[in-house]
Parts: sequence; structure tokens; C-alpha cells
Amino acid sequence: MAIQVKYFASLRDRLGRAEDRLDAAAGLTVAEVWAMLWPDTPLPPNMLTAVNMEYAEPTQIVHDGDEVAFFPPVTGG
Amino acid sequence: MAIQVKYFASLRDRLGRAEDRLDAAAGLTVAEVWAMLWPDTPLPPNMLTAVNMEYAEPTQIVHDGDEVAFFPPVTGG
Amino acid sequence: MKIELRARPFDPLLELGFYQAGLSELQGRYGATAIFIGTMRDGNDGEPVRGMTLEHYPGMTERHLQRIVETAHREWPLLDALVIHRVGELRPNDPIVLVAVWSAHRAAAFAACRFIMEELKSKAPFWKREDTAAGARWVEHNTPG
Amino acid sequence: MKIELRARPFDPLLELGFYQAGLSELQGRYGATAIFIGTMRDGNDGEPVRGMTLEHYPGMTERHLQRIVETAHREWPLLDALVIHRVGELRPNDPIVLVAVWSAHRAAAFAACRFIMEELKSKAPFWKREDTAAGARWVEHNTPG
Repeated sequence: MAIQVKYFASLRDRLGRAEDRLDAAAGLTVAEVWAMLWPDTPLPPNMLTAVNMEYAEPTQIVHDGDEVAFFPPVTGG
Repeated sequence: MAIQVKYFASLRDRLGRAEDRLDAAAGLTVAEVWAMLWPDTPLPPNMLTAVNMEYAEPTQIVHDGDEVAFFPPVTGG
Repeated sequence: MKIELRARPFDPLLELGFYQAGLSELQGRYGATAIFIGTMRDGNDGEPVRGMTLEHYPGMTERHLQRIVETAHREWPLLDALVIHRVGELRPNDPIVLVAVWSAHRAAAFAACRFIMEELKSKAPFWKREDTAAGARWVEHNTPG
Repeated sequence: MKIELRARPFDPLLELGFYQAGLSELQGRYGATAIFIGTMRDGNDGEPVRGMTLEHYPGMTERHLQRIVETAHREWPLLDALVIHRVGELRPNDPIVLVAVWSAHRAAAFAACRFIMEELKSKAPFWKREDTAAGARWVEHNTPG
């Protein structure tokens, strides 16, 4: 399956890029998507995750074509 | 002593006048000011009273030159 | 800080704009402005209302509005506040009251704006008389906040 | 109901005036308008701030703002609501966010306006980067509401 991955704000700055594309076997969780892309970098504490623009737990299973996002706490308003 | 008395809103309409002047012996309370002016008309329930533009209890003593006001619950805003 | 009674219709957004333009020394310091505008409705208690008269107690009304805003200033870290309240004859859709408060942060701005409105409605001596098809009637109490 | 992101500076009072002018069928029905305006301050955490960049997650931000306002509409008897939020480069004193809600009575208007702001600040994916003398820094968390 193909997963589109996005990073925002301070996390994007830290990683040095805004997007990734992951081709992997089906059945991965959000946390496993991160671990496959960043095997040497644990997801920083407090980071939030979204799947297809909905907030998601790290344990949520992703599917082919999903967009997974990682970002720090929001600070709008 | 001389007391200036004011009535507002529905109370003024009911009484048919906006002001009274009372000349009386010293030491009256707000309630007694009303009773002297309107011996046959009990102060309608819920009415509020003020002395010199400060909310007052019916038991407050009034003094020469004071302005006493009687009015219904306020409905501004 | 400005507290004003107005005998003629006023435009709350225009007033706000003018007033805020005068707050040049606060520019960059306020992060939060909370505003409430009360407007005359064309009906109340299920009956059409064609007009309204707002009576007040000259002197006492201004004094209590002033005190309410001063209390808000003591209670919360406000940078400024503006209150304008109509008196006299109103038509439906006429603004009745404008309350605006400026603060560094939103918690104080929201709380103070709400406080000023609740205090105003319970303590400032104003009285509404509504003009309905059945004649004039005094509003007996305010809607709970 | 209107929810908008703006990439350029906007005038909240002008926007409010325009929007409310379009609410002609609500005239006489709303007795209460509660408004919040968030403005960029020129300092934060004791340090001068010269500018700010507001990043967002295109698509997700709009979706969540929409949902927040819809939730407010379900929770309170609102007549209308307007939310405008900046993205991009801001200077001190630039408006960041405008939230306005119209209702018959003040309790619903106040509560819904506050709710929308708190939800927006905790759920809508926006991120602030401040430009200070020491360089750019990401704001790590919002001031508690």
C-alpha cells in the first residue's frame, strides 16, 4: 500500500522535510509508519497524529491511499 | 428635614408622578419615607430603593437633603 | 476607559473602530478583544414589538456603569474598556448596548466582558418599555444570563 | 455561517459590518452578538516579537473549523456565526482571528463564542512561529483559556 506522510511546523523543521511517501505491506499502524520512515528517531513526545485529516491515535491502522500527518501541539487563535 | 423623592418606570406610571418632596422630622427610614408619602399604598413587592443614587435597604435612615428613589427591577442591556 | 449614554442611534462597529484607533499606545499589547453587542429584537415573549423606550436614572446610571467597569479593571488585567448604552426611543434592530474590553489574553477579556454585561443588567438603573400591538408594557425582568 | 482563512491582513470590524449587513433576514431576531478578536502582540514570554508566521494544514484546518462551528450550532440556539483566521506572515497589531456569533439571547452568544475560541485553539491545526531578536522560534503551547 502507498501512504502519503506530512510533517508540520517545528517537526518539519527538525526533520528537514515536509512530506514522505511510504510503500509498505498492509496493516501498519500510525506509529509503525513513523518507525519505518524514521527508524533512528523516536517520535518526539507530545506530537499529534492525524489520518486523512482526522486526529488519530498512534495505534490506528492505516490503509492504502491514506494521508498520515505528524505535528506538534496546535497554537492558533 | 427635606427629602427629595423619585419614582421611575412602571412605578412612576402607577403613581402618576415622578417626584415628591417630603418635609419631616429627622430619623426616618426609607420605608417610613414611603409610608408617609403613600399611607394607603404599600410599596409594591420587588421594588428597589436607593438613597443618593446608591442601592439601600428599606431600613436605611435618611438625612436632610437626601434623594430617595423607588423603582422596579432594572431591565437594561 | 469610556462609558457613555446615547440618546440617539449609534453604530457599535463604527464606535469600536474610532475608539480602538485612539488606543495607539496599547497597540501590540492587547492580544484579546471581547465584545458584546445587544440589539433590539422585533418580538419578545412571543409578541411582536414595534418600538422600545429605555428609561434611566440620570446620575445613578452613569455612576453604577463606571463602578462596574472599575470593578472589572480591579478583577482582571484589562488594558481598556468601552461601554455605550442607549436611552430613549428605539426601533427593532437598533443597538442597545456595546461592551468591549481589551486585554493581553483571552481569559481576562472574555470574563470581564461577561461580568460587565451581567452587572449592567442586574445593577444599572435602566428600564425597558415595549410598544406592542396591545399597547405599551414595561419589561418586568431580564432574561437570565 | 462563514468560515474563512485569510493569507492577507484583514479588518475585523469591517468584515463584521459587511457580514452582518448580509444578515438582513435575521434583523430583529438577534438580540445578542458576542465577538472575539485575537490580535498579534509585540512581545511574548517577556521577549519582543517582530513578526509571526502562521502555518496551517490546508484542508484539515478548514474541516475542523467547520466542525467546531457546527458543534456550537447544535449546542446553542445560534442564528449565525462568522470565523476568519489569518495564515501567513503577520506583524504586531495584525488581527489573527475573528469569531462572531449571533443569537436571540446573550447566554448562548457568550457561551458559543467562548466555546469556538477554545476549540479552535485546542483543535484547529495552526502553528505560530515568532520572529524575535534571537531568531525564529515556534510557539510551543497556547495560553490557557
